[in-house]
Amino acid sequence: MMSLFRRWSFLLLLFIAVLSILAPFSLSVSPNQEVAPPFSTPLWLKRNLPPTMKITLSENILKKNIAWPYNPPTQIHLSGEITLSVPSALVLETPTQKFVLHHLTVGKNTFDIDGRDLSFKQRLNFSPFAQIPSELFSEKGEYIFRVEPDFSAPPEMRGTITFDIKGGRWGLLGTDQRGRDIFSLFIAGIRVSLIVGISATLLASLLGLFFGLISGYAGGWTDTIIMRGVDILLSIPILPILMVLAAYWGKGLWQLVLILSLFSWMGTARTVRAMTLSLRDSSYIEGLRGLGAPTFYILWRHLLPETLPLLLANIALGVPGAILAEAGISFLGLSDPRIISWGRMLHEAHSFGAFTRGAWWMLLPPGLGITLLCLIFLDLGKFLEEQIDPQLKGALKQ
Amino acid sequence: MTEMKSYWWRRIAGSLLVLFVVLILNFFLFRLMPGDPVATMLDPRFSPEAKAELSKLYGLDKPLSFQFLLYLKQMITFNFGYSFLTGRTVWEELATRLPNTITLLGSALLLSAFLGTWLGIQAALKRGKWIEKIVLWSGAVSFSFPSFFVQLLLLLIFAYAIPLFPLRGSVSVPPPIGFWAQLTDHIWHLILPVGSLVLLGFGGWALYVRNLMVKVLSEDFILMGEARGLPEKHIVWNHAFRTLLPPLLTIFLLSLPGIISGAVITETVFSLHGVGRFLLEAITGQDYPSAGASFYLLALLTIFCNLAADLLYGIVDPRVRFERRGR
Amino acid sequence: MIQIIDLSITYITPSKSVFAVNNASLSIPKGEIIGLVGESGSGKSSLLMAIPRLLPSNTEVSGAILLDDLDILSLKKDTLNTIRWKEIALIPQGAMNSFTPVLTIGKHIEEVLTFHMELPPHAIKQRCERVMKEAGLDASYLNRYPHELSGGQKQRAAIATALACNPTFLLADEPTTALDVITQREIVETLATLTKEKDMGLLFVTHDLPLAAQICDKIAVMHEGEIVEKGSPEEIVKNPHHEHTKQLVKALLHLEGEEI
Amino acid sequence: MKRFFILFSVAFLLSLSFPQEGYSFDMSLFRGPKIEDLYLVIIRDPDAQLLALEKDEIQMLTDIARPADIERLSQNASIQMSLAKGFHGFFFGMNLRMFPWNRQELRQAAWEAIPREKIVRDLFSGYAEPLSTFLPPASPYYEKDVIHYSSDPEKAKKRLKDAGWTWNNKGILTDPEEHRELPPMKMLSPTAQVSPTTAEIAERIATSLRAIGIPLEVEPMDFSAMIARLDERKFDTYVLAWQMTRDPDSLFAFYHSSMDVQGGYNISGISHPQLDDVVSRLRWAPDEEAAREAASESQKLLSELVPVIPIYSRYFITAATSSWKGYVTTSYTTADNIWSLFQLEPAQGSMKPLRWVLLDEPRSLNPLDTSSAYDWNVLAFIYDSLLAIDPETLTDLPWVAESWSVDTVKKDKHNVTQLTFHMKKGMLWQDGRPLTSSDAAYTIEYLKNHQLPRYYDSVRDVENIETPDAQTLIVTMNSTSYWHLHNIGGLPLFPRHVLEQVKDWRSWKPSQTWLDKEKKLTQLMGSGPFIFREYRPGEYVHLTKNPLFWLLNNR
Repeated sequence: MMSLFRRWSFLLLLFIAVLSILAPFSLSVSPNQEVAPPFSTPLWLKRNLPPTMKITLSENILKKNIAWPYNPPTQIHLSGEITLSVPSALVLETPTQKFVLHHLTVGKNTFDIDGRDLSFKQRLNFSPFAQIPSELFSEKGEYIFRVEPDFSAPPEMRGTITFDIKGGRWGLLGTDQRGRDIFSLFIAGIRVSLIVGISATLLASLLGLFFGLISGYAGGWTDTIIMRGVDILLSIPILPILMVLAAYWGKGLWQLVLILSLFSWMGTARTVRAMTLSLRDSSYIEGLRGLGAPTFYILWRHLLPETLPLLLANIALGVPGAILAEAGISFLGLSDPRIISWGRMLHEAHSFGAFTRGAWWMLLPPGLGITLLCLIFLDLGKFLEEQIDPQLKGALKQ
Repeated sequence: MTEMKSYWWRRIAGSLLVLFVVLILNFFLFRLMPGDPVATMLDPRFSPEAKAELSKLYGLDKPLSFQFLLYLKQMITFNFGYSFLTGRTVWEELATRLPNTITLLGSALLLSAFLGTWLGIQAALKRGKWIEKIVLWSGAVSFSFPSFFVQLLLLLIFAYAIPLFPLRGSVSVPPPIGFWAQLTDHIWHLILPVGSLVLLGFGGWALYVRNLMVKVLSEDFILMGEARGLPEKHIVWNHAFRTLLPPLLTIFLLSLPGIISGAVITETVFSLHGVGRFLLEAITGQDYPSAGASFYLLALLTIFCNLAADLLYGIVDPRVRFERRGR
Repeated sequence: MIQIIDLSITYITPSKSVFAVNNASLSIPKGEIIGLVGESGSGKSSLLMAIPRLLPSNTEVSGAILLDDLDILSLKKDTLNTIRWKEIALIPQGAMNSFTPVLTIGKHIEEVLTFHMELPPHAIKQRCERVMKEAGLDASYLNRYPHELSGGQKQRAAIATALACNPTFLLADEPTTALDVITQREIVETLATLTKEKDMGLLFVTHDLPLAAQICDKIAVMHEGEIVEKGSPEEIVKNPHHEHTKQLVKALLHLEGEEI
Repeated sequence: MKRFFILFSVAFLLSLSFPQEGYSFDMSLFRGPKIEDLYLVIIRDPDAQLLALEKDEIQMLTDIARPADIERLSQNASIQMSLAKGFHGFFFGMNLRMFPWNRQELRQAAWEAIPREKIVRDLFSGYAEPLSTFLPPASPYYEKDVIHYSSDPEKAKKRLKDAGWTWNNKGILTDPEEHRELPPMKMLSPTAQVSPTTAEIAERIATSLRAIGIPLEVEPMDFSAMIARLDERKFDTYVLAWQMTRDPDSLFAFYHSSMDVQGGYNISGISHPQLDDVVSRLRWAPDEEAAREAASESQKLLSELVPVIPIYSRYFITAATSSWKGYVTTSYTTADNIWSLFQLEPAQGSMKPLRWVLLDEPRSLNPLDTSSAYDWNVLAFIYDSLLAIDPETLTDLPWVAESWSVDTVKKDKHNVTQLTFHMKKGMLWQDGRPLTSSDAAYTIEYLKNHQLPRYYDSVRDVENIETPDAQTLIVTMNSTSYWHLHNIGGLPLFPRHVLEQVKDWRSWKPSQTWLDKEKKLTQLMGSGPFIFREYRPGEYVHLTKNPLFWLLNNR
């Protein structure tokens, strides 16, 4: 067993499991919380994007200078609740141009304008497809944001105007289409993929073991019935069953595990049955039966330990299948949107256009995460297989 | 030879039983699913009476038992009635799609099986060399990469960034004239989809064949082959591979039905007109006749493959044939 | 004549290396049956397997094995292949599944004939039937599969295959161990008579001294990788020198009760 | 969702509008179509569509939904984008038949709690319009001054407090009269796989309503399962999108109490006598003024009763490569309309086939049976109708009918609407045979007698049809309604000599049966600008210019 602990896959699995257990406490930001504008890029991506800024004008400060050495921001938002003594305009002066953002009337004004509103684009007579932030902040240099009276008299103003300039940069892996932090989603995703992968395969293997042993040992009618049952289950495609069961049982995590295990035990059952058949006729089992040992005793004390190593290898190799099945199911939209799993993240990134947006930092982490988890279990499976059958030791052993 | 025949009759009877149970399950499967297909034709211009008239057309208002008998007749006579979604007969829908899916999945399966087998054998022969490393790693990778992730990446790189292959469909528009021009154009279109499926599939084969081959090569009769002064290539192919053939063929046949699910994703990403996509749409769209027909065909394919695998195993491996006769 | 001069064989495993044979020397003249006797693990099978260079790859072999004037150990692969089965044929242990399960016995014999002798197809067919008859099997067994034959029949088929290219030397590695006593006797007798008739040299490896004593012209005794004694059967049984041979002979006497 | 989003600009051609004096859109400028070959290339995957457009493998990509694609294409110099307001409306519906949604102030508060502007900004990055009315702004009957509920959770809470609602310690609302706590409720929504955006919006609406004390959870389910639950009225709330037409009479179908039946569209179950009266007046309005007045009144009443909460109306966005010139765009239709097709020609070089996208497989190419948008993308180029729609003002344009009149006549004691159409002389079908009033009459009779579901509601009220001469068609209805003109004027006209050969309209396969083998003409033949040539499943639909099209040599 010792050599197991030195294996890279085991250590990595341990690390990931610990990470997913610590996740809820250690993460500063909860996965479901909206933290930044959607599709913001990660901080380390050197696209020279500006930091998020908030510029406010109030009673005595009617003018603010902004030094702007950056590329254009991704989002701007203008909001305020003010009362004015004189009609004036909210103006943004760029090094070369001057834009009137909003006309303010005498008395009370409340407004909430976003760079993406079509009406705002039309008011500044840009094309409906223009990106306002890059039109306004197109050059680097000195910008002035101020309330400019229509006529000469300086206005008195009560209340505040806030000008949010969002840099569109956030955290380690940016944000998804709902502005949630992808990194915390990624960490939270481990839990589901692990739980689904391991528990589905465990359940399937137990079912397979149970049916395999019984049909192998009992033989005769029970054997044919179970084997025909296996044939029937194998010839029904999983897809519609999942939809019917998902529609009936609802879409929780454990329903998914149950459905997955219900449809992957047949393989194990067949291998266990084959093994039991060959062991059943071996001399020492024959001898035990001769001594009058009850069937249960024979199964439990003798046949089970024989099949165990094979089972372990089977489990380890089954987990990747379950993880990929979960990713496939969420790709078809059958999984519960509230459960954060890598499969779900990959699907949402794909359907909200991450590929066309070139947002590889949204696609690679879950995709590679799934692959890594599968590789780990494959390696463990191979290790266990080699324990059972040393010849298989390939050149991989370092 | 009588025991042989009785064995086969029992096997065929078993399969027919399985088919019948599958038919019943399929029938109730869709009636169980909540929802009513006509309801999905949501259109303000459809008055309630119009909708009622439609469901009468599709025979949905008849009692369940009548629908079941109708269903059985349709399945056995292979005319599957009208698809709710398209109004055309289901057979027509399948007929236009089956060739695409068969060429896609058929060639992908054959290529990955051959490539995988050849690589598996080389890996077993040259233990410890780089080729074994490749096979072990490619086997692992092909088990763990989510398929649409890989396929979209391939599409982006080899069809968009480097315009080597076409972006979509199985024929360019407007289509070239002349049989050979169309054939090469069709093959040119299928290189990327089939290539991606092979990339995802050959690893599994290579790993499986390598493990089998390692076992066979350690057998005594291989040593005896060398003792008989036979050339190495002859031993590998006529003795080692020949013993490997039966399990390989069975796995090949048993994996046939399983690859249908791969079609759904590949056909979406590469915009191919196939059964996979049609299947998914029929399910989500409550299109009973089309979905029922597709599953009936899939069940038939699975049962046929199981039977064929049994038959072939007997032919290819004399031991099994002898064993059956004895029992 | 096959001459083995100071042959030593070591098995190298990742943990340690094992000395199976320690500079043994033995010669097998044409027309004689040489017995090699020793308990299991004494290195006798390794010695036998070393002659046609069939030892596994993790072995180191030193010394020389001469076939008349050719040193087999230094031969190139393809010349070795011309010698194998043409000059030196191997009869495996009964327990080994020495035939490819998916090919008929006939196919095995035809294969060897096509590779080693240029014979027209009908001559090959004739020759197959002849060697089967010589080995005491009916020709109809040619199109039977290995698993359809009993242990004894499989051994006779092995002999037939060995005779196919009428080799000059036969190496029999405990050919009768897994068989019952009666079939054992028949197989041994067939082997002995065929060797004499065809004036072949036979190396007969066994742990069964009495059996060797009956058919062998000379016997060598191996113990823990070394040949401790050589001589005619009578010398070995009458005055065994080495301690180990004495015990073997004592076991023999006890069995039969009186002096030979 | 794609299934029932009828592609606005093409279906537009068939639905009608109220006539206005004079035609601002000058039809006489158009000669064409200029192109010889039109390929509608079938691509379903959004990524594949985008890449094909950027590589100029297709020249037109319609109905772009994802903001990521819109932003990327708009920065591409060689691509021209066009945007048009549509008749799409996305609604949050409630079950008014039971507590708590039978309380009007709760519905009004819910309207204020839902952050419509934020949803439009985040999910559509501005390419949709927060809806605060029951008819989309593009509709000619759009009424501006209705009660406006600005998105402000505090205002919603204040409205509830003023009405006497209280919150328990867990923050759940309890109603003033019976002091009952709001039960945990579900919101039915399609799954994320079918429509990711709708699932996102459902989540956001649920969170915003939970914030003001309404315990609501999203229950994503398979689309048809959801529709079944709505039909059986077994739901608390739901989200659903509708594709309406330029005629406001759909308000009758949505909000009249008689429509609260199995399969009917009054899903929320509003039944209010005053509302019933005003929407019936709209449905049976004898003329344009009555229709306009009833439409405004019903919109005002609806904004007070709030049977459903309008959320947003999606814009239709199309992208076209600049390798062709002659695109026609207006505020109501994007570049992929029939008028563009008349003028389009390659920007430089000789004529070559034009390739437009088809977002999904044409279902059956059987005009009598299908109601799928993808079929009508193709069929709209093949068939003509009596009236066309002015893309600038949505008014009626003369097409097959040169002129027409709408009169109210007495028919055994009660008033009925009578429509008279004067058809152009010398009109020809694509196989060269003359198009006369008997074709139009036979078409209407055929649709009525066979009760084809798609046309049933348009032809149900036809009383009798007369054809005094080859160019005049008089259709008398059995009731007075202003919308009869649009229902009849928008019907596609089928050649009589083809309809007579159709045995069973359901299994009719016009695209696969020859009408005239030498001329390579199938039974899928009309009088429109393009002739159907070939449909290669999964790949493309190929059409060629109709040399006999009357607009070619527009006199």
